Amino acid sequence: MDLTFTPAEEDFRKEVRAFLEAKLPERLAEKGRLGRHLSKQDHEEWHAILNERGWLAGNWPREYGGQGWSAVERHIFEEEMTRACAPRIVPFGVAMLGPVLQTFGSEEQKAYYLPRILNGTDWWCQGYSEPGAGSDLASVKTSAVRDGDHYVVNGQKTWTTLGQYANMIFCLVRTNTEGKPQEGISFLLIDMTTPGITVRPIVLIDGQPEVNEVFFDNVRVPAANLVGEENKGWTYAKYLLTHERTNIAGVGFAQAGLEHLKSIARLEQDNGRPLIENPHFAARIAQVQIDLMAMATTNLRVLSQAASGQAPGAESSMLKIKGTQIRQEINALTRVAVGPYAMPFVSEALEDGWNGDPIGPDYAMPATATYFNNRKLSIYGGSNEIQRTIISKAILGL
Amino acid sequence: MDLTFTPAEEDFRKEVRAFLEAKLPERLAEKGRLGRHLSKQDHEEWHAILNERGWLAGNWPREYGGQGWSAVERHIFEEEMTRACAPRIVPFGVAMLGPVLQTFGSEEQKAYYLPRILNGTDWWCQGYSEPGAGSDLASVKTSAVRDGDHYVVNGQKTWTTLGQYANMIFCLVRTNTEGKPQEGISFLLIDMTTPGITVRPIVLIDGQPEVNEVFFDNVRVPAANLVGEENKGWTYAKYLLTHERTNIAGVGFAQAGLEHLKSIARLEQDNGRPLIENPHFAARIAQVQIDLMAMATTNLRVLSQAASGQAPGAESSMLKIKGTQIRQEINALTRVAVGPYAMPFVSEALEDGWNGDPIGPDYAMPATATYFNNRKLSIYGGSNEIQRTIISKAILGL
Amino acid sequence: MNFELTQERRMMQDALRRYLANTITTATREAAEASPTGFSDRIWEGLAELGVIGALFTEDQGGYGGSGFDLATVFEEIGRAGAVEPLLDTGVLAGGLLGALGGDAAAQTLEAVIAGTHQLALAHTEPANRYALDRVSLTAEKTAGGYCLEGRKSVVVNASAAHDLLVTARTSGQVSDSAGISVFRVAADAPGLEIRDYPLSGGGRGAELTLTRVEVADAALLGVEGEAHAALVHAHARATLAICAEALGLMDRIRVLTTDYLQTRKQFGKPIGKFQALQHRMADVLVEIEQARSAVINLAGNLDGPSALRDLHVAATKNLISRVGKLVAEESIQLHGGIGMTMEYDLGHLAKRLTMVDHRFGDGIHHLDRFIRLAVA
Amino acid sequence: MNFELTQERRMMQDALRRYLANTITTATREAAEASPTGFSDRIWEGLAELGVIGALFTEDQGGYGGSGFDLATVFEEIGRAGAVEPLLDTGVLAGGLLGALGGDAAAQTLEAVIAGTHQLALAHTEPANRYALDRVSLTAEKTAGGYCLEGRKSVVVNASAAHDLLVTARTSGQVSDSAGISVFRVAADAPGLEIRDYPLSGGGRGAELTLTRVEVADAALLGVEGEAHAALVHAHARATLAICAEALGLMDRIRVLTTDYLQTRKQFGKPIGKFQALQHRMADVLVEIEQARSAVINLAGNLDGPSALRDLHVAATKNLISRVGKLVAEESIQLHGGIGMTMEYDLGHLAKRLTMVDHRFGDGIHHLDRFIRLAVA
Repeated sequence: MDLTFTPAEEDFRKEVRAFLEAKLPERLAEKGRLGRHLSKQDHEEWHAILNERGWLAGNWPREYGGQGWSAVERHIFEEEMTRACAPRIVPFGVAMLGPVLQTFGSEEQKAYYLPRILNGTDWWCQGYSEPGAGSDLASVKTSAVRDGDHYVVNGQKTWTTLGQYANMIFCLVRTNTEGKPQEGISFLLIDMTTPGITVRPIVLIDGQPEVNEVFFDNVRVPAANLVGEENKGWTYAKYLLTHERTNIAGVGFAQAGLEHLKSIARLEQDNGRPLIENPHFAARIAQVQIDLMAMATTNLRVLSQAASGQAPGAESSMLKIKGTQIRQEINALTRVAVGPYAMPFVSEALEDGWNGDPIGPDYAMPATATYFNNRKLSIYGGSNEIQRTIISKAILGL
Repeated sequence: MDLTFTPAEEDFRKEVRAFLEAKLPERLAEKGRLGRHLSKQDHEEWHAILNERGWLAGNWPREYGGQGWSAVERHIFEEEMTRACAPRIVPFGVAMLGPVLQTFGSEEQKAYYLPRILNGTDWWCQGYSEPGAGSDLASVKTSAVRDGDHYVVNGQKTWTTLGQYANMIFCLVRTNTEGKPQEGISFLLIDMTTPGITVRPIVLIDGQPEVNEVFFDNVRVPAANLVGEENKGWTYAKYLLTHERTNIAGVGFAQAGLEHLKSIARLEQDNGRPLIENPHFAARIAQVQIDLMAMATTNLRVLSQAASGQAPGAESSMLKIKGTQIRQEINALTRVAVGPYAMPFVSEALEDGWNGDPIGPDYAMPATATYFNNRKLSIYGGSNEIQRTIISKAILGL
Repeated sequence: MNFELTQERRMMQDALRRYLANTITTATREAAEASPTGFSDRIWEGLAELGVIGALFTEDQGGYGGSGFDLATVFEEIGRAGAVEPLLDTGVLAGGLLGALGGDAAAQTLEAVIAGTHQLALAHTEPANRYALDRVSLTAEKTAGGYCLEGRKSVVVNASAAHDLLVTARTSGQVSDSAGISVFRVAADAPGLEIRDYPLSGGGRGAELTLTRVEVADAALLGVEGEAHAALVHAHARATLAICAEALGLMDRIRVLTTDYLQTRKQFGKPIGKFQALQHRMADVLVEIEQARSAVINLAGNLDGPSALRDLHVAATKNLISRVGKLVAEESIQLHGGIGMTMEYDLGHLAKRLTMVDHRFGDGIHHLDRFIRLAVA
Repeated sequence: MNFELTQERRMMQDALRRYLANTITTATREAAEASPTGFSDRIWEGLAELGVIGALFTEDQGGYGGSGFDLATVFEEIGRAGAVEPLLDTGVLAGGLLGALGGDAAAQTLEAVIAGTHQLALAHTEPANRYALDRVSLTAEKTAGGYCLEGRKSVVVNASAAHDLLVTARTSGQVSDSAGISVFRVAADAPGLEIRDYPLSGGGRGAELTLTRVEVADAALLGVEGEAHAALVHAHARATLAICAEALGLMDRIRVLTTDYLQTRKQFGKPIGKFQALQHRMADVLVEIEQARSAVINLAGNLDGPSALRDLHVAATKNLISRVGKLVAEESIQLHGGIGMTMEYDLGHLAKRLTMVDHRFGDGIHHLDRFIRLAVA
């Protein structure tokens, strides 16, 4: 048993920290600190900086332009990124599609698409969920019918995050309606500029059009854009979901959020004393901090298992649940901390180009929006109810 | 809307209070205050006092020796009883069997058994649960086979509270194994002195043999002891369960328990100050008190509906859940309040005839035993899980 | 003991429920939110015509209600409908304070308020006083024939629409003294008064006020100089009941939406309400909503009783509503899944509005502290 | 970073788990509880022979372990088995304090402790000091050639079996000063020492001690007069780790019993583990047990580090174990139903023992207060 990192890992941490100090534009870090929204250009700028250093996709194998990072190195990198308030790497190309193509894609697909992910030519989005399907991903209805060298796609996807920025979408489509629902699904890469595609933003309760509906009306997709085999898409989708669930605990986000909350609670006044001295507020901070200290260690334990080749099973579901509970509690406490200033709702104040003075303290403005936005944490990526079912099936086998 | 009682109800309250001041033996009240166990004789003594006043079964119709109390009068009576730390009325004869006999029993059964309940000749216990059945009451296996003028009973009952004191037991038995499980159940009255009956105490985690197993080995029961019709017992059982659920919220117990807890928390010292001044302990008291204030009103609302003839449906399940949550939280806080003195476990100290000094303060001795004993609150009388299912079926209809 | 509404109140309840159900749609709400005042003039007029505003005032004040159960009845319906009109600010909070302190001079204004032609707002919150009623920094200095006000007020709800603002100010004492607080009536267009307004989460508009040497006449002082604290506490007790009843209405509407959703939405081949884990969670939510209903009744029944009992129930009810409101908002979104997070579906608006209840008149922790001081320590 | 046990510790873990699983039955436990000491001499000897007691002490003290992960490994197994033997009191708490303060004079006693022939108990708790380590009322007055002790101690675990008691006493200062606390070694048969012993919930025995003019020699003072507080805090940190690891073992055993029960027990025609509401609750319990495991690792890894970090983790881990322990005990009883409340089934004993963990070395609220002082305020 040893709770410390190896000297090599500590060196790596220093290297990452030095890089972030040197290369992370202060403008982007400030946006992170203040909870402002990042524009498409912000993301692209930061991706390019990381890519220059070879760290945009550090977890990819070296042959594809990555660094072949271990789970622990990835954890350290993510921890330092959050600590520095750096923009998170947009996951759709790097973290989701990349590993699928590397494992199941054709040589042509790998050679064409992987460099375009790294150099920013393509912005990918995800076409998994459909209206009325929710957590039941296998109930895909969007159809792809083979017509010569093309598939003709019809149907609708939803909850497509940042779809408004994307030029490419990877989709689960139904290529066979017989047999088990899982057995007729294929994995298709689709150019968003193809005629017949419409993107409609969905405004969420934080006021942001973060997600979208994507409609397909007789969209012709080259058959060469099929990944792997027809009707085997469910296998690739599950593989992708496993990869999506690295950093599932969100330890870094929680730690940064907790520090931010404490700094707010030191500034806010409650009956003439700092709010953090209110014993009931302090108690809630303490409980979530104690939970986070334990969860951070659970996260390292799972990473360490992964490093020694054991596939995480129910553990990553446990991390998903506890991680989202902790982050949502921190978000709720942050909303409570800002008091009456949680009420003003000026969503443009979180955008570029807004020059007004903040309403109340600058930390207050995003508190409510962040609280509402992060209700998604326990819904997406396999809702916490799905995770509980996974855990109980794994343990009870019933 | 009017949250006050009518003048007549207030007069009734005064009458009850005066009666309790005059007639409740101090010895019994002290046992109640200190959480000591009541002996069979204690119960019988108190029943006799109440019966003399006609208040042992105040909710029974006058024709059977009751007072025909309204739901509100019953509530006031129970509130005053708990406030005075009077022993609770043992429910098996008065509250459970009585109403069943009055509604479904033969004239002979009513004439014979009802007076014996009131005058203490019979001590009844309940033969509902069976091993392995839990909340699934309809899965009764104990069989009763007709043999001439008798039924021959074989099988086993369990969780029979205070069965060690009883001379009579009312049982659900299986008289038909075909059709739906509910349709082959009968309701039988059995003399515990009949040959073939064995009672075995079960020691619970508080160290007390409060419940028992009752074994039936070819026990011959006169056919005249069948209540109502053969195979209709499920109807009577459900009727009884409805009656069992009056005072399901336990508001009086909770109020008395909360006052007791607060008095302990004023005496216990925490870093040289009364424990009640510890903000975290005070917060937990406050939350449960706030919840109790609301629950007491919910209870009155349901009583008031009952008084105007509406049958309580999901509401009494809600009261069961919230009522047990509140009482269990009060019990848990009481255990926490007594600190290290929660650890001594001298169960004979709660019995008659124990003359030793208390270990620690006298209020400390029963705290842990009561906490453990009252874990039963959320298990028996239809577990809280069963209540949640009842509520959701009522509301969702699924 | 009687938990039935009087016939008058039941008629008001029915009429109001029907009116709001027929009038408020997603489109009218969005239009209201886009308007300069943040609410619908048409609905405001409708409420006045129905007599809803009058029901918030006593007969002395020109109304025909004003008791705890009047407020509870009206605001439960406001909540159920997700209405954003400023009944609470104009009618209960500022209107109630004006009725209590204003004397005869206020009669004309109250008449206009009840008729629906006059809007009010109470400016008490300041950047650093959070939810405290006894902390006031904004100063009013006596001048010849009047007072000069100087200071800031924050998140003043309905300031954008108000014809008059009631401004709490310190005329003597230290920042945290309950003595020395006075209330002044300041016209919205008074020189030196700067109003920076903005929309609020869950509907309505608020504003930051900067008062730079705002001169008012002696007649602007409401009640006795320095003695407004008790009236302020009473007005906040009434406003707390109103917002708690509104929260109850919101919860009840959310309950209906969520049970409907559980019954109709299918996943894995059956209605999701068939999944026992969701059934039991919904059951827990229902239990807590009943608790909330009882808490509102408790406060309504004690609102006009002895102030110690009133304050106890203010703290108890607002604390309970805080906890249950959070549970209901969060669980209903979770049980809906993604759709619960969109603004295209009513739940989003209702859940936001319910969540914001925690940020007015003291949050759960604030009232926990108060309850401990009043009933535990 | 490495979360594997060393080979030595894994061997100890295996051997201890096997030994306890083969030795402890309901019958042996009941016999132990009925015995005058409250534990089994045979199992105590067995533990000594296995080297388990030695694993709790450092090489300096004659053992071959004593680090955080040694304690965590041993006590998780003690918990898993539901063992009631006083390893914690003799080995960690009093033994650890004797090892830290006793110097060379203690070597012989420690040897006997490790050999399993000598029992100890720490008498620190008093009727009014609850969980505070700096509050001591019992006095020790200097006499010619020794000290005279006068006062009371309460709930002294293992006093019934102890050959020696380590008694904390005030030699100077006020009742709540951390300076002025001394530790004396007092023989169980010392004149003036009255021991009233009784069984404890969840196993073991405790006692009330009355010291009436108990005379001890100068050599009975352990360490420097008045300076025992730091060692007392350190010994309690080690004991807290031990009891938290024991709680983890108890939870893990309860987890196995409960999942078995859910798989085998049938109701309404199917295993109750098929009911989704129970599945999801069990999943939540499992999540929290993983949290408890991590909390124990955190404390074990920081036990011998800087005292500020150690104390932070003592508070964090004990608070978390308090909350999770209550959840696990209550949920496991609830998921079992009636059978979970009987003493005929192991769960009853395990759940009681787990619950009593909250009453030693500070409960959840005590450590919440400490954590706030150390890390939040």
